Amino acid sequence: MDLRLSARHAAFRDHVLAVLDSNRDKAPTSEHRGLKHPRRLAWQRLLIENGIAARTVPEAYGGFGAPPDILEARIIAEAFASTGLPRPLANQGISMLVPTLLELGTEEQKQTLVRPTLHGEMVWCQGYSEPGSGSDLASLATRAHIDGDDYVINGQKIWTSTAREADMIFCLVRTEADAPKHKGISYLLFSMATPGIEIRPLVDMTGAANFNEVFFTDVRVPRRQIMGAPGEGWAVANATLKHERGMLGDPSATKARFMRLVALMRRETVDGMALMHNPLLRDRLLALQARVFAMQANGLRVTTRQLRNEPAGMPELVVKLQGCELNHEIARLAIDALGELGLLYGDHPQLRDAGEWQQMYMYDLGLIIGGGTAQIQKNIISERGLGLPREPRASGG
Amino acid sequence: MDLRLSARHAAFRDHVLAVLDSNRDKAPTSEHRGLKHPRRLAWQRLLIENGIAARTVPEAYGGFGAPPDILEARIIAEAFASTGLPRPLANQGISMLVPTLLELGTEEQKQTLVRPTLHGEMVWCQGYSEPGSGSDLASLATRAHIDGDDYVINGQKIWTSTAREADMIFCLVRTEADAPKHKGISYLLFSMATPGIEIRPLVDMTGAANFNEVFFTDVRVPRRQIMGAPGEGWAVANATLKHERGMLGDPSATKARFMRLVALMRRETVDGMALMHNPLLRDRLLALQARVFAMQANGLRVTTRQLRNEPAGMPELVVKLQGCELNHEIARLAIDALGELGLLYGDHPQLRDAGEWQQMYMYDLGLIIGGGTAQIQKNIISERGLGLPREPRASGG
Amino acid sequence: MDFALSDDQIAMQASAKRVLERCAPLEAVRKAAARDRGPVNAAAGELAALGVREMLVATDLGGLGLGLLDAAIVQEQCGAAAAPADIIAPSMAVEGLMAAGSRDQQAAWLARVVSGEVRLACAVAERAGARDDAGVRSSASGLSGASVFVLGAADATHVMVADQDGRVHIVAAEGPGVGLRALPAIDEVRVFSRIDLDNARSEALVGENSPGRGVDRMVTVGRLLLAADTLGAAQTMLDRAVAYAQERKQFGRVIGSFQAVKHMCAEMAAELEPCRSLVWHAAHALDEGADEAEVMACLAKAHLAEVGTFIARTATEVHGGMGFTDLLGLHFWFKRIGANRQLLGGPERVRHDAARLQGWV
Amino acid sequence: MDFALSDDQIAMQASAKRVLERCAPLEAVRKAAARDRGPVNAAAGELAALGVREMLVATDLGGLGLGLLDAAIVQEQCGAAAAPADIIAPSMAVEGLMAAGSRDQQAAWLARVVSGEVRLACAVAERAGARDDAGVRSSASGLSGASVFVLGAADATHVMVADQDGRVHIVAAEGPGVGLRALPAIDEVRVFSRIDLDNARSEALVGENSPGRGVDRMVTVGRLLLAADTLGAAQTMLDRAVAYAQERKQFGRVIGSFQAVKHMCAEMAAELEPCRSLVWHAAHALDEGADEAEVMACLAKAHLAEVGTFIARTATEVHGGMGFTDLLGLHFWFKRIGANRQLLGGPERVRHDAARLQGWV
Repeated sequence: MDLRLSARHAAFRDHVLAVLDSNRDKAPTSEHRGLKHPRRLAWQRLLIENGIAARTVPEAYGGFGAPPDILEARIIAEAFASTGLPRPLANQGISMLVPTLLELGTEEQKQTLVRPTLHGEMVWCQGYSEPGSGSDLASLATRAHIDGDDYVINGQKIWTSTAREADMIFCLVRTEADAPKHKGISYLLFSMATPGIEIRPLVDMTGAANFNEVFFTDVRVPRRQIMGAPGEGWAVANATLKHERGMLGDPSATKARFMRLVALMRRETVDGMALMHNPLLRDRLLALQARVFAMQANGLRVTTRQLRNEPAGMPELVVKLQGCELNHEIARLAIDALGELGLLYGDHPQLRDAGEWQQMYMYDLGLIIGGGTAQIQKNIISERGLGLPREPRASGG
Repeated sequence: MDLRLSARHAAFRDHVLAVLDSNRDKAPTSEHRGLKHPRRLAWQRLLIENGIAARTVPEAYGGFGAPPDILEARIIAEAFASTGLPRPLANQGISMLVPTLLELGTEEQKQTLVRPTLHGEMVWCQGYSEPGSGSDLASLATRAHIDGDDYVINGQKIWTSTAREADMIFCLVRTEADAPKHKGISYLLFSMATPGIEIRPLVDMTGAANFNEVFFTDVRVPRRQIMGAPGEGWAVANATLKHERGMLGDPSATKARFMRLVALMRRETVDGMALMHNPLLRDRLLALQARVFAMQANGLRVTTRQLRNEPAGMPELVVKLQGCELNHEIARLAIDALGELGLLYGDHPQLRDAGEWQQMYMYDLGLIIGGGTAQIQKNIISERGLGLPREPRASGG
Repeated sequence: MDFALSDDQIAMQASAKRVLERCAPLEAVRKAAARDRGPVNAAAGELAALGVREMLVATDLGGLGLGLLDAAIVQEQCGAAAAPADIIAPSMAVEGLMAAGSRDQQAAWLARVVSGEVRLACAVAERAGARDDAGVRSSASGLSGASVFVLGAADATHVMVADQDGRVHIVAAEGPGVGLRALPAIDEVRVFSRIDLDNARSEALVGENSPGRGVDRMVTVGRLLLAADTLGAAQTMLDRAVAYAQERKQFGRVIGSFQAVKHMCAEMAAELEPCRSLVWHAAHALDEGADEAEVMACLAKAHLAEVGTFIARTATEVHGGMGFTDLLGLHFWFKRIGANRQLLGGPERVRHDAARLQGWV
Repeated sequence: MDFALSDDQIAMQASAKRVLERCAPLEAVRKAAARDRGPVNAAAGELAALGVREMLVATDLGGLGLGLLDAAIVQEQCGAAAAPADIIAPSMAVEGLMAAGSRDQQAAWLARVVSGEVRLACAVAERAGARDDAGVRSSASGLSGASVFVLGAADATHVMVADQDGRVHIVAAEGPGVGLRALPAIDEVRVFSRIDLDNARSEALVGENSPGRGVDRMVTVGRLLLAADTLGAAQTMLDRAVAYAQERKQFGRVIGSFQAVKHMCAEMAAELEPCRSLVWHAAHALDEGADEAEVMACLAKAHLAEVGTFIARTATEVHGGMGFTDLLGLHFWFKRIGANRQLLGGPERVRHDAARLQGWV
């Protein structure tokens, strides 16, 4: 066991920190609103050029072209966590679609789609979930029939984030109505400007519309805008979902959140006494700190196994369930620590930390329960991790 | 809402307390060992004669012959809780078998079995569970075939408490091998002295043998020693189990346990400070006190509904699950409060409360998990209480 | 021995339920959250017609002489509907006047309360822990300072304010030196306010009880009724989760047939059912002046906060992603339960008070 | 960057596992619980052959110069087997000598530890909270007082005793004024003792570090290894629950196909898996002298106590009534986890220490 970096990786870390430090003044801030604000796109370009974003995507497709290196990825993540500078773009197009395109896309798709996506010029949304198919994704009902050179799509998607801002959608549709549930699904890529698409914002408990519903009425998409073969969309979707898993449960983000809670509890007082000196709240804080340490160490273990090309196994299987729950628990303690002040929401001098705790408490619950995630994660752990039998009669998920 | 007693019930309470008080010197103590110690039998007789035990069983069968009155039963229970005197016998024979006999037994059975059972002269054990049938009681495999005037029993029972002390057993056996699972079961009553019965004590985690295994090899039982018709034993068993439910989760016993924990925490010190002044332990204590109050009030609600002949519904359905868990939680806090001293077990000057907390912590766990009880209780609450569908493919229990 | 609601109470419960179903259906709750005063005034009017203003006032002062159990029953229905109305502050105020006012003050103020001429808000939150140096000082020149999370101030004519010594004062909501502003809150259906006082003129309650008795009674009554509100809200969330589980299909089965979902529902019911008895018992005990009444009210508040939090989350979870959206409106109950948890003291604080009342601190 | 066991550590882990499977199968555990010293001595001998005595001793003092991560790996296997043996007290003793002894004392005592001539028990429990006025006072005439729950005293030649000021002393187990008696305990497999001292002669450790440093190191090391022990025991309970669920049938299905049972197993695995990394990380941090090392050791102890309690109960529950009997012996692990929870401080106490180390108290 050796937690130090090799000379090469230490040098890489220094490089990343130096680039970030010397370009600090170019970083976008909350003032630069909009996904395509020039300053945001310029920052992304700068990061790619310096090998800090899109690092392993081939240069031919607009990336930096370095060989994959788990540890470099980790060093980059930690550099952003420690400097507090805005991270590289990590939307669903970049994190989920691009790796899938590189793996399964045609050369033409790779040539035309990857570069603008990486550079933030082409924004994607994901058309997977439907009102009738939550945990049971494969039961999706949006249909596409062939008419000449086009697919003609009718149906509805839900939980589509950034649908209003997106240029493009990657979308699962049922192209073969009579095939078994997991067969007959195809994976289409098309413009959100295509006629027949209607978007309705889906307001959630946070009061914002973080998601949307997307309705398709006779939406025509050229048949060549498919990824993978017709009827093989389920396999493609699973390839993208594999990349999604990596996005949740980052332990360094959890650690950062925990440290903000520590700061809150040292600062905030009740009857003149700092909350940190309330033994009950402090005990809960320490219990969470143990979990934060555990998930950090678990993350080191996952990374090490990846570095060694070993199957990650149980340490990786538990990350999403435990990580999401831990994030939520941290927010929950903050809400309890804030007490009545935690009821404030919106502009008020007594609002703490810009209301982020209230926001996270609710949003994280959405992450935990969205599509029965915690239940599904427990099924996965018990079946793949422990070898217990699948639920009789259940399919999919 | 009126929690006061009527004049009649107040008079009854005074009567009970007066009887107990004036006979205090006749009560058996821990020195009078053995289920049939003459002093214990005399005490039981005294209680029956004064209408404090077997109160509603007809005089013809050895009871006191009063009409049923829920409130009188409650007054009696509280009188024993408040005086601390030994309660009337409440073994499985008295609490489960006798009501079933009165409901379903033949006149001969009632004449011969009820009186000695009530008076503690005839001790019963219960032959229901088997190694292969825990939660799924109806899958029991102990068989009895007819040979002349007898049933001949072969098989095994488990979780049989007081098997070693019992004179008699009430026992479920499969008499019709080809019938559906819930049919073909018969309910036999026979002597534990019958040849072919072997008893093996079953040591449990408390270190004691609170239960036994009972093996039957060609045990011959006259065919008339059946309760109910042949093949109808499942219905009879359900009648007895209905009476069992009332035995667990008595809130006045929980309250008494809680008060002992309060006393412990006021008395016990760490580094010279009373545990009651440890804010973390005290907070846990108060959280439990809320549950104790809630279960007490819930008990009042159940009693009231019984008094009014209303269906008890959800308040009654939750008693066993919540009551057993609460008892266990009280013991768990006591164990944490005792700290290292809670590891002591056996004779030592530093042992607290004669080791009862350690004992209860383990024994209650057995009550919670025995035969998957908590799981079964949740099935019952969700199905009978909330009207959710039965598990597909599940049958029985 | 009879631990059940009386026929009158059952009728009152049914009336409250019916009235709130009519005037506070989900659309009205949505409107109230959008700061439409229409549903708020409608609900207040309907409740007043039920007699909630005079409910707790003694008959010789023109009231109905009912008790806190009656108030709890009505409040439970407000929580069940997530209604833009409640009787928490008015009930605290009446009980505070009875505990701390002189006979003359009781007669004068309660008559105006019964007539509807006076509507009282309550500024006592600092008694359960003061943030940011909030607190009110009383001096010869009047009251000064601030109190946050004032209850019932939206349409109040007067505010009952506890000073740092526990004495209760009444100030006019629009008097000089009085600033009363609604706070932007996560529970948008109800109104919470902040009061700033600058040498405001006030009338101190001067009854015979020791100072502190009045504010403590107000806090106790408030806690009891917050528990009742959470009870109603949690019951609605459970009922809706069960209904959703019986209807929503996944993998070709209604989700309520999956053991994991069934057990979640069973655990909610098992936790919640004894809470109803606990709230009733605590209310009855306060009405009877029973020994453990204050302890029980504190523990009802704390326990309902815990059970409510569990149910708010679990019922949302049973609804899957739908529970997270605004579509079903489930979040109104979620947020109400969350707010009730913190108002007049979070569970740890309230349990600490219960320990103190028993001499365990 | 490499967060994994080295090849040597993996070999050590496998050896420990193999050795304990051979010398501490369930029958041996049962015998040890019945106070048969045979299996105890056998296990101690086998572990000694693996080098546990010299493991933590520096190479220039004749040891192997290994670290606490190595010790944790071995201890985890002891917990996994519920073995009648452990290396907790010996490891605490070596680390205590290194932290508090003078160079001469280290050389003298550790040589005898390595040779096996000296076996050290540890009497430091009062550092984590004293019951019944336990505690040891040091005076010119010797040590007096009592310490309860002495670890490793069954076959010890000497006892390291912390006095009330935190200074560590060594007394001969059978010296005059020393009474050492085994306590009747719920975990019957291991031996816990009480020491009574009456002007007992002793050698104080007189190294350069401030008094208190030695006992604190001993407590920290003990806590780490108790966490490792619970980790192993909990893993065994989980493994056995999963195996039982795959085999036991009810209602015509293996119970491991019921969602309720599957989710219980998944929750256990999800809680336990990160614990392994936490224990490794804490051990490594102590070996490296990292900033947060002591905090991490405390939190590993507290967290494993919580997770262990959850798994002990849940794994027993998966076994149904069988888990409650003596037949499967599951209770040996249940009780071991329960004992580990309380030894050297329950979770609340240990978390309080972690807060203190960070200046949060």
